[in-house]
Amino acid sequence: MIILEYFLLAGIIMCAAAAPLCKRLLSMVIVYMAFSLLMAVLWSLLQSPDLAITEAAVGAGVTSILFFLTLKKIHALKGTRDE
Amino acid sequence: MRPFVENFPFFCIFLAILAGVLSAVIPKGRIAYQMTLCVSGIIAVLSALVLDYVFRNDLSFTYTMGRFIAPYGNAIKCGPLQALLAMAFSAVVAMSLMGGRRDLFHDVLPEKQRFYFTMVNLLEAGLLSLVYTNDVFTGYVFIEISTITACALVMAKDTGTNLIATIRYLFMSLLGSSLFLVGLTFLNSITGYLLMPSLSEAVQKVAASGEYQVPLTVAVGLIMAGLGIKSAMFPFHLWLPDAHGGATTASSAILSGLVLKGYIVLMMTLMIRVFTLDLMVEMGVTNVILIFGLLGMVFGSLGAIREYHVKRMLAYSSVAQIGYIFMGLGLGTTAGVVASCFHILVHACCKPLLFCCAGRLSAVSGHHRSLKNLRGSAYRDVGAGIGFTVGALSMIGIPLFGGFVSKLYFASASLPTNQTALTLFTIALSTVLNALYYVPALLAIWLKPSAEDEAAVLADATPDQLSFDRSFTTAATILTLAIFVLGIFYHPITSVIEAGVRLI
Amino acid sequence: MLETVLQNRFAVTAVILFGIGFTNLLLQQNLLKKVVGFNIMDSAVFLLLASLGYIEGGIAPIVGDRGFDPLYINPIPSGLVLTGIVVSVSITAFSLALIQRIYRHYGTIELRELLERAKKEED
Amino acid sequence: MNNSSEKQNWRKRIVSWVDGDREPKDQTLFVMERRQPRFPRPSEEEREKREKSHLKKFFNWYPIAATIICVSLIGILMAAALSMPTFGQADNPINNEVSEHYLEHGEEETGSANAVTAMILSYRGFDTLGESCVLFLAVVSVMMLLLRDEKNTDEHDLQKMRSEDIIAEEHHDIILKQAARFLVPCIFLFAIYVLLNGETSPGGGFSGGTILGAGLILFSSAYGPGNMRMILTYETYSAVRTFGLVLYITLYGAYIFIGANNLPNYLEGMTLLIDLAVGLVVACTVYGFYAMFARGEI
Repeated sequence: MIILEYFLLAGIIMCAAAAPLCKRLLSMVIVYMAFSLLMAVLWSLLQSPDLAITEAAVGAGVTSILFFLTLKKIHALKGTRDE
Repeated sequence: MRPFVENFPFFCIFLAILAGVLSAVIPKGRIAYQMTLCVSGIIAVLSALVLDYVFRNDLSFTYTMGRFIAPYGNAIKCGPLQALLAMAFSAVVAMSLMGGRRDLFHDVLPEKQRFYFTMVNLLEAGLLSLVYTNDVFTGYVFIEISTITACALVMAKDTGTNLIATIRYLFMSLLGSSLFLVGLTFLNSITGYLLMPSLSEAVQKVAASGEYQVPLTVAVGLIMAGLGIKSAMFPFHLWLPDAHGGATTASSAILSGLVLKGYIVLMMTLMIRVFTLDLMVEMGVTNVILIFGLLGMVFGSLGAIREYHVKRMLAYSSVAQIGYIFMGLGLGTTAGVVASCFHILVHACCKPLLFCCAGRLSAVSGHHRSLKNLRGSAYRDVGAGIGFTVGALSMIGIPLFGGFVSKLYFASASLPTNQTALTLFTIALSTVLNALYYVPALLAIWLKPSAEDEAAVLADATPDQLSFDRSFTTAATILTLAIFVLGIFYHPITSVIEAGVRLI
Repeated sequence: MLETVLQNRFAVTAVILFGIGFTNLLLQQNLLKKVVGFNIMDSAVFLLLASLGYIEGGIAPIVGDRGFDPLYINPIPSGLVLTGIVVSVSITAFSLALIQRIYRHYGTIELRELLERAKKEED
Repeated sequence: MNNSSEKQNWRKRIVSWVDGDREPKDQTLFVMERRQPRFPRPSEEEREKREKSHLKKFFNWYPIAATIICVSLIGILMAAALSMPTFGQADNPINNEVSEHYLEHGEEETGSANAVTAMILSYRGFDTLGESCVLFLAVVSVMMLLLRDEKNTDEHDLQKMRSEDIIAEEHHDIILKQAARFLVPCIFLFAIYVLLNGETSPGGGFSGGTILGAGLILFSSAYGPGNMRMILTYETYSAVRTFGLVLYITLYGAYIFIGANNLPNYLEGMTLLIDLAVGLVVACTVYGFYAMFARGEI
């Protein structure tokens, strides 16, 4: 269990460091989504299921949708009908 | 069964929230405006009743939010100081709205005006909660409410520069509130409480035991830094001139006059009620605040001297005045805190008056903002000219005006401390600097321009803007009277503040 | 030293995350990256806060008749973090909407360019 | 004659001082005149150049200052984190009588077995009210920015949106539609389960409301805004949102009033109602974000 914890913590730090370094904004948002999901897992490890549910629904779900819609509006998504 | 009057603070907060929620569905902006004025008036009256009750009985009471007593449930605490500030804040909100009424309906799109009033109402609720709260985490939530509403007020004018100013303001505020939350986390980890009275006991215990000294220091530092960033303490003031200078008149008045003060009041409450002044002096926090306050007084004025855009000049002047308030807190004595509270009141009256008058003066000059184009505008609306003069003289610190009394109190508060010479010198320097930018501004608005200049300026003004503005004149008259009251009959007010600081 | 780091691993991770987020919020010029930085920073604070309430061997604080008296974790930090997450989402939505409008107006979301344009516009 | 010209001169001086147009020639008249002109009048290019260099200077020192601040902040925080109470110990200061009280008496005092729900809805309900206000404020400010008006939308945008709608009508996304037909009822059911079950299991108003909002988003993106408007117009949307919040505020206000005045408890079991109201507010907020971001209208 403790090994899993270390892996998760390292993964979270890696995601957090990688996200803003991505050149493409789309990859940044996807890495940030992964960060949120890892956070949700970590919270269920910390015995806070309420937080895990909320983080998975809000952090990884709603926030990502909002980010994607913003990317579409600022023409940062390649391959959409805007371009 | 507690006396019924003790319910009023809670009624005020909920009334403001309810008004905010309802004004989002009112179809017409004007009706929402009337409702906001009514609600602010009711809150001011209720707070006045509370003030009468607490001051006459010389008490402060804790009002549990729910059935659960401290430390299990939320609570708010009300004493003379809180009631006085709540009364002043809600009255000033109403006056700012009245003073900037015409600009507001001109700058904000008609279908978005109701949203603007939602923001104003909820901002008022946020400010009241910041004043009344007895729980640090409630403080955090309402800080966030104030942040969002303040940003929304800045961007309500909806021009490009406004949007950029808003996003800078937003990022800076987020930084501040995140630091505040980290500070709270550390504090919570070593004490385990969130309600201020129990937190205070636990902090004293921790400080006495010597264990966890590092987290305690870091927590105090982060909380103060977070609130300092949000209230534009000197090195963190760069966002302020754009945000306050570019917004619509009513927003600038509310933001400069009240929002910054809300955070400072919370900071003051934390300093006295939770950490106690002795501990703050011992940890050296007060000295840091004092230095930043003094620097802010000088550099804010220097920034204002270089400005020729009248609203940005006033915004820089706010930085300097915030510096005065921090200086009072930084003296680390009760007298200093009293002087700061008095200055909060004075500035809450002066700055909205100045912003409203500046807005009105630039409206009668065809919405030109630079001082050069405002030349002679005082003759086009004498009320605005007189209001601007009174506000400016009070800011400089001429006797009979409110600003003089607060400077007097600052000076006398600095006498028993170690930093007397430094403080007095900075007050004198800052007064000179204040005069250096307010006197030219006054001369500019009262000197007659040459005929062709005036014609060029007036070509941009519509007759609609030049016509008499009743709501503005009412607001300006009331605020001017308030400044004179603060300057002449200051003694009862300071005795209320002294009782309030004692019972905080 | 190492033992302390390993014991307080959640706090240490949270501080590192906070540092990453804070640095991005201050140093990135791209507004969207700033928003992501802010989100990371807030998550870090929540991680720190949530780890305070954990007790070794505790279970989620859902009280029920289990026939024995288990050790529960501290419910207070969880509740606070729940509030914090919702606040942070609201602010993210607000700032993203602002970024959309700024892009519409100026056609860029690089802060440096924006400041230069705004200065020009003001004159 | 002479006197009046001198007066003119004097006036001119003040005017130029006020405007900061140029340095006055005679410096003995006013002491204050010695300061720099407050209104320098450089030529256009010169001014632009100066602005640019000013900004450049700002951008040059800014990263250095920011890096210093970041590094020192991380150092300070790390020092604090390492001297904090050890992780996971039961005798840490945070595990005091407050949390014990919540765990031991939470169920009998508030009627909910989940201590977290009990805490956020009853013990510290005022925070939660503030949190709902934050959500409401966020959606209102997003509407302030993105709700279509003459400033943020022009004919071109409307045309593009219409053509996109037409394309979406013509090319049925069959996978999305079939999946949505199956998923949407499930999501709604799950949301209602989480919403109603928040008292005894993880979940409650916030999670349930978010899931409900996600269901609405899925429905809207699968069947298009036209079908969505059949079940949710702008008027119903704002009515539901206002109803949820007003219900919450009045219920909670009554609850506080009763509790603080030690009146008999008339509101037994109102946690469920409050939970439902919170769920409504959150669902409306989440869907409102989506609609505003995607189309600028509900």
